[in-house]
Amino acid sequence: MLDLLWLVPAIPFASAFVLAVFGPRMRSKAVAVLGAGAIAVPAVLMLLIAAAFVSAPPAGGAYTQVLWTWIGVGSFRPAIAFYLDALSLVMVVVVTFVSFLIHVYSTEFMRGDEGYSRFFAYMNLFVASMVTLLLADNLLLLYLGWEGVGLCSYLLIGFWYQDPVNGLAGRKAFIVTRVGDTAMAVGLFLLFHSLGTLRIQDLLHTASDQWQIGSPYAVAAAALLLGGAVGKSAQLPLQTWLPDAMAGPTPTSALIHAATMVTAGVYLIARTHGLYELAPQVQLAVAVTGAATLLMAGCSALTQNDIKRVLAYSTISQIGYMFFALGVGAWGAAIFHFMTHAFFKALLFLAAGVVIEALHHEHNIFRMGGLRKELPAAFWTFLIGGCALAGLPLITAGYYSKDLILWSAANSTAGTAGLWVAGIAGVVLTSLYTFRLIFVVFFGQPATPVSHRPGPAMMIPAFVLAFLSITAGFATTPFAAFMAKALPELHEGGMGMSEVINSTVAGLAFLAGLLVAWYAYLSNPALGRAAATSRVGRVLHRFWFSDWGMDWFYDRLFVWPVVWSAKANKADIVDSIYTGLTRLAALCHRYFSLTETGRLRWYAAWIAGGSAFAVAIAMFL
Amino acid sequence: MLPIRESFILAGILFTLGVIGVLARRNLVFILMSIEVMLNAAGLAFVVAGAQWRQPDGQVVFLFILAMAAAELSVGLALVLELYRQYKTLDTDVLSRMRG
Amino acid sequence: MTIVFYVSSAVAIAATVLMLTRVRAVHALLYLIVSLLAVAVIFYVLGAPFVAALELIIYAGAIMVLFVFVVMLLNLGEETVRAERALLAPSMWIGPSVLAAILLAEFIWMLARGGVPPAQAVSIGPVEVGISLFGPYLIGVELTSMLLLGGLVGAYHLGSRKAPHTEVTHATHP
Amino acid sequence: MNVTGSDFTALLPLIILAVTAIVVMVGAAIRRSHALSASLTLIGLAISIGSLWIAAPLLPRQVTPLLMMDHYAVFYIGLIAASSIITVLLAYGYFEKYEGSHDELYILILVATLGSAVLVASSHFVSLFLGLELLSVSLYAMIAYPRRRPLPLEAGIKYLVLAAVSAAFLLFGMALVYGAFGTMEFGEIAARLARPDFNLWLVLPGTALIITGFGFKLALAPFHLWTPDVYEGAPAPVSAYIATVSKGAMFALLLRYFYQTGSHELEPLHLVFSIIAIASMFGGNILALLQNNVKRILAYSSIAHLGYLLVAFQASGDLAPTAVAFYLVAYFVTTFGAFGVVTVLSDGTRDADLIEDYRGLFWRRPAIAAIFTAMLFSLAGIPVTAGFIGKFYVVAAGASAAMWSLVVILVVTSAIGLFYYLRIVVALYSQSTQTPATTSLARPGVVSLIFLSAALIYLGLFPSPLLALIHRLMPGLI
Amino acid sequence: MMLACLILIPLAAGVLAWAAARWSVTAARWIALLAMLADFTLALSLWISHYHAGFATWYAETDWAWIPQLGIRFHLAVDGLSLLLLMLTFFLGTISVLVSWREITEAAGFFHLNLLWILAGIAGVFLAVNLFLFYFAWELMLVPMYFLIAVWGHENRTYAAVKFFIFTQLSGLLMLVAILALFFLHHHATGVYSFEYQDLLGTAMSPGTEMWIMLGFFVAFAVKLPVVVLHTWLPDAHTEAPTAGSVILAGLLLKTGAYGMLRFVLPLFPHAASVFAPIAMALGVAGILYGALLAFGQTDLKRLVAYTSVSHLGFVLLGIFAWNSLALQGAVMTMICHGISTGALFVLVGALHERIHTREMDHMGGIWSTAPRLSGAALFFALASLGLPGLGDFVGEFLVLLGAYQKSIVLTSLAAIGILFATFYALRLVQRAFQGPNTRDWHIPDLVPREGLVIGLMIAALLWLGLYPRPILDTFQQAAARLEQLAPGK
Repeated sequence: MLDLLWLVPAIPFASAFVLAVFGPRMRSKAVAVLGAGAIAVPAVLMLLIAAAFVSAPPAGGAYTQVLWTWIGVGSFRPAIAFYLDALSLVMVVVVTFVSFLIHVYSTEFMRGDEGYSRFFAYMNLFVASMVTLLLADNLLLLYLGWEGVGLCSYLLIGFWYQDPVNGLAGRKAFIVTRVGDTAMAVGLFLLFHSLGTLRIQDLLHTASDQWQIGSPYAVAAAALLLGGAVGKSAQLPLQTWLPDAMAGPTPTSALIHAATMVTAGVYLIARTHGLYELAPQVQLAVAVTGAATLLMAGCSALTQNDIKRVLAYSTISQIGYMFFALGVGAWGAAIFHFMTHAFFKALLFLAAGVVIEALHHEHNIFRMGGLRKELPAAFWTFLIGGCALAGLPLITAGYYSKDLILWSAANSTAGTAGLWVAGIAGVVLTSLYTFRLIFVVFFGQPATPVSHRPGPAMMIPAFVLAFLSITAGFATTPFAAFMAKALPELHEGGMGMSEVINSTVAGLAFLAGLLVAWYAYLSNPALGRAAATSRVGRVLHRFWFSDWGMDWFYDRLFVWPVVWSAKANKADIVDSIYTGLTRLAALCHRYFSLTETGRLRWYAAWIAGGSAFAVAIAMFL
Repeated sequence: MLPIRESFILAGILFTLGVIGVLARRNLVFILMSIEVMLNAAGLAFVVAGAQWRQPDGQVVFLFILAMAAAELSVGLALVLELYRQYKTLDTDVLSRMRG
Repeated sequence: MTIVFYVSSAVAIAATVLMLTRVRAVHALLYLIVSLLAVAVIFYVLGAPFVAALELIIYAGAIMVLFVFVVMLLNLGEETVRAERALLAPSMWIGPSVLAAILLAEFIWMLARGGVPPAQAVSIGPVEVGISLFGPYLIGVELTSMLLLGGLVGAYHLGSRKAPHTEVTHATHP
Repeated sequence: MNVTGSDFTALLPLIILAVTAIVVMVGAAIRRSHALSASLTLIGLAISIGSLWIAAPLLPRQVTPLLMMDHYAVFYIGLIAASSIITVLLAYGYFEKYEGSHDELYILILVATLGSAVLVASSHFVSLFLGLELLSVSLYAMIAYPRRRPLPLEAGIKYLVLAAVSAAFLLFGMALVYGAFGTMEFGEIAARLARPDFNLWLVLPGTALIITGFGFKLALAPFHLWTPDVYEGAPAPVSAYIATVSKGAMFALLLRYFYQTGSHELEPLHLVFSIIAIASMFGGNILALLQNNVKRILAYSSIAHLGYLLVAFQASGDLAPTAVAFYLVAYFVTTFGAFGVVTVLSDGTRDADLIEDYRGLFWRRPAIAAIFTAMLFSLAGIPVTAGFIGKFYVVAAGASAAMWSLVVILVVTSAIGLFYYLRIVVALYSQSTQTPATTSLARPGVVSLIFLSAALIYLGLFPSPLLALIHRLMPGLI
Repeated sequence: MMLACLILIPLAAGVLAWAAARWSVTAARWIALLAMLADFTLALSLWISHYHAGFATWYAETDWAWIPQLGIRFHLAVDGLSLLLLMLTFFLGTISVLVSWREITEAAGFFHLNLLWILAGIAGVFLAVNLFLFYFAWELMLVPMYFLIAVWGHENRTYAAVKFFIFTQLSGLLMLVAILALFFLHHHATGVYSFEYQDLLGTAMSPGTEMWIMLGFFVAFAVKLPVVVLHTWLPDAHTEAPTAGSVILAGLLLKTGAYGMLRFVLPLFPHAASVFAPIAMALGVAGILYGALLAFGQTDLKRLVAYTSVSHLGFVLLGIFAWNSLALQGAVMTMICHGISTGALFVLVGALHERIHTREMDHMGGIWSTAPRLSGAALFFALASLGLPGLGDFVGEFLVLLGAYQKSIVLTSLAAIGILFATFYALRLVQRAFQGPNTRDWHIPDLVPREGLVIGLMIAALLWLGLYPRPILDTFQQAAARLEQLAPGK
């Protein structure tokens, strides 16, 4: 069974190719079948493979499939090879499965769009790239997938290309993530140069053999990879692209910008955890980045009007949790949160998509309201997703995963009290903005009439995800056990906080957020408005609304200078050297030509003068 | 004793006078006369050099210069006539239609 | 002998200067002839009587007469003289004179440094010249005849009035 | 000193040239016919070339102190006579459209050719001087040949006055050198120069004055000002003749004089030559840059080309004479080709000498345009043309003598030079509204153009036969 | 003999096409196409037949006497490097014939003559192992290229053609001087006149001399490559040339510069080159960044693509002078892939220009909605250009950087930023030209089958090179190893 692994990326790749080339001539039904089917098969296949993997674990807990040597120069011989262990298995299963659901959703959501086949081509290419990323046996192949998903993200954000805003958002996403990728590429060079391989497992072994803990090489390598991870996972300071990425079709947001691609950074760090263990400083930085991001994004989420932007910031914030977990050494917890987040965030987006579609592509939450009754299915699914996101204690998957992270922060040797407090504050914020969203959208008075109701293709995936958003949390223990095969366990230590206290505090934090939201947006909406319009509130609101002014800052620091200098130098300043030379030559020509007066005496004078000159040189030199 | 050096100097003076004539005068006839002066000075120099080495060769060359001056002058004077025929002047500065 | 040399040198130079500065071509020609005569004397002094005679006969006699013919043929009137005089502004002379002075200075410098020794006076007469001319320089003589042929043909063609008068085309010039 | 039969045979090529001149003159006296005169001239030139093979076995032979008939001379006499044939062919078509008698022209060409032949064979100041004058005097009349037109007259007068002035400088210089050495034979001069007791203070200025004379004929800067005016004013075939035969013969003589006497080894003269070469390369190319008259462009480019040759001349190694010889052949072919195009396109009223005349020629007369392009590329030294091998050899000669600064200047200036060749080429291929030409061109001119372009390509692709010939003939020089 | 055929076939076919065009233009096109296919097949068969034997030494030599007086021989030979570039030459040659099928109507016979002669000249450059012959071919390819631009180019063609010609000629002449200097040095040392590459290898010379001669070669190749500061002919020439001309310029002519560096600069002057390497690498990085920045600023589509070449070839320069197997292999990979990807972009821009008669991006927008295949293909090649893994360019650039990292971390990091810059211009190109609203209301036909074939071939080639570049790398491997051996300090 395992040797069919290569089909998992290959089928979506092939279908993407077929859809890109022949899609425009295919009927939309065929496109839908091919598009979704090409994901269904790998999803099923992956489940079978997972079953095989669990029932008969391969030697060493990992299975490697080498297809061919990709590049072969001297000792640099990265292969097109797949590596399946517990980590990648979980990731791939989740990705293919969630993708499948979203594809099914998309078949209805995107129906009638002129780029129907193009959409599926991109989506399938995305799945293929994502799977490649996850299964890659070496960092170069990982990089291929990494860039591939970045590309698909770009393509899908700018999917409705006729609006230049979408194109801009897509470019921004691609470029900002590529900033991180550049760091990552340099990290790859460093790793190959120092360790002589890019095979991840060899790399980790060699690194731990060759490098001391805290060795500058390890620090540099880990930091550079972190750069890549930060970019792709929209963490500080490269998070600015993700909110804009919401310009893409909603299924895209669900799949790429919430459930899967953005967690690639988490995966990368988990995959190369050995490096981070060698570089505790960087690991701390990961934790701090995560903590800072989750707080900042939480604040920003609080101020957004666009339903998708709220969710986008919440994604940033939740990935912040995952980083946070990675940073404190709770590798398994991070992946667990990835999984639950994939379910509930995809769910939220799908439900949001239903809402948006129902309201004529209205994105502003303040023009929604009262949808609880109009769109009950959407409401309930959204509510489940929201609760999972906010961490409704005991029931939801989100609660379990987040609780685990918080507990790890408190009980890890790498954790600190400050981090834990930040994590708890994050829970309050999450709960606050989530319920703000839910209350504003689904409660209160209807503002916009509902025009379109979702069909089964859109709702069934949502139900499935809703189901998973609740039940996935109960798998905490077996999941942790399974993860332990691939990732190191938590180094327990630190504050030694008991589980009960931690869970209680987290639950209280959730409640606090819920109550504030209820009070400010449902029971006493004037208060929320007053807080937002007070002087401090206004400043903060604007500040948070604009993502802490990061875009403003980047525009001035990087974008404008580059654009300005490119525009100013359009004609290429270097060329003026040569035009100058030609001018000089022309000028010389003009002056020299003045000697050709046509006058006999003048010509004779030159002969006489020339000979006087020649004689002078001959005699005196 | 023959004043060889002095004769060379005389040839030089006459030669440079001829140069002045060519450069300063615009009348083609005067220019041709000045050229004759230059050629004559060159011939003088040859004769002087011949005398210095007590050889007849200098004088032979003078003879050839003489012949050459004649041939050149005959063509030159034909051109003088044509110039005058076309332009009604001997001023060589009219001959500057080609330049640049 | 030395005195004769210096006097005739002075005459030659003076006559040449006067020739250069004349307005009327005929006057200039006469001065030129005087200059040539003076040079003939110097040839004699230098022991070249044959050449001295040729200078008189051919240069002063034949070639200058050619000049006179042409000048007479042109029949330049008073107006030309006036125009010529106008051209002879003193400033005209500055440039050429400076240039010529440089050349002359170089010659004199060269001869002064070069230290050409005075030579014994030996007269080389027509016989030696003739032997030389028709000995080693025989081919030169032949070539001279071709030279004169060329001059003749050229002068004939250029001077001939028989050629049909083609329209003087004033080609446009940029 | 007696002239023996063998001497006579050795001189046969020259004698035939002289006799042909007289025959043509006599022929013209009997019957004035353009075709007859031209044919007689062609036959005479052909026989003269043929007689080179008769003369060759006797060589090298010093015929009186004046002439040195050796393989070097034979090579250049052949080249000169062949060039004269081309000139006659071009001139025939050119003057056919032109009123007036044409017989004198052929006599003049023959005399000039004789003069050039004497130049390349001369080993004595007197023959040098007489050859030069034979050439010059004929050229005065050839330039001003269409004397009723203002431009040829202007050019003729300019050339006459300036040539006479420079000849006076040359003579004065020769007198000084003669004064210093007491001999006018090149061989003797070399012998005296080898001894330390000569009068350097006469030799150096004297040689400098001789360089003036040479420089004028070769149109090297700063003695170059006459060139464009004369090229422009003279009839196109005559311009071609001046550009090639007159300069080629003079350069061959320059090489022989300086190499044989060793005067170029004198350090100050080296500097003089370097300055002249640099000034010519820069001046020529810069002056041509934005020029609109094709004949003037060719004139300026010839200044530059002689500058290049001077670089090879100064290299003076084994390669230099080969380089010069090959370059001259290539240059002859090319220049005749270029002027040939101008000639065949000229009508009876004016020469086709403005770039405008060539605009869109490719679309009207593709073959002529292609030939012209080839010639221009050869001048620019682009491969497949003879000019490329020529330039290669010149640069090689410079490099072999490690004259890097001169070589680099050569390279840089020739790149500048590309610009004006390309200006013409651009004009040739630019779109033009004019309809394709229907009138036919003068056949002799076209034939010679075809021959020249064939030679151009052949020499560009297979230079080794010519190089082998040059190698066989040249050892006589040094 | 076989190698001579590679040159002679296009030469002869060129003349034939010219003659044929008098009665049928289509015949001329077919002759050109068949000649290119024949050459491509020949080169391919050479490659396949020697693939298993490896490419350790020269083989399939043609060696005829030419100008014996100076030791000049008509000597052709191939090794792995030249064979790769030859295949690229004939591949792109075929494509340029195809893309000219409709574009060139005026003087089509003469056009094909020029086209084929350029390719013959380029083949000569890649084959020659006699320095004189190399120079001969080097110069020879310029003339028809000049005509291609000057006669069939766009509005400003004269300026561009002349500029191109003068730049390349001047630098070429400097190389000639250097060749001759080397030639005479060799003669002094051995007494033998020879322009043979093998003979001149290892000519003893003082460090100063070596540096000067090396610089002479370097300048010529640097202009072609183009190295920044000497690059300004390129945008003009590429922009004004007809499509086939742009394809050949970007795809092949630039590669001759890189080839020259690999074939001559490094092996002939190892010491000087190693002293010079840091400067050259810095120039490469400067080119990467500066070219990308300029490309970003352009509004003329062709000009934009032209400047990307400056950027990409910066990688090649960086790779060559990083001088280890990785970087060298990367440089060669980049050369080949850039040839295809940029060539394809020019094909597409040309196709677009044919349809809408403008290259100005401000006049475009929304092309996607009317010509999705064309736009999709443009997107594909833009992605190749920005170094998307899985496509050929990525392999090359990654290897270059990987190799360069071992020489200079700082330069490599800067160059990596260059890849980021590539994103700017590539996406801008796609965005401005093909996406956005179709404000001008373009309605244009999509790619016709002929164009589709061309583009399809190029896409396939890039994917192949991106996913399975081993054959290319293996072919060059031994040559790269030899070059690496030469690197001082090894």
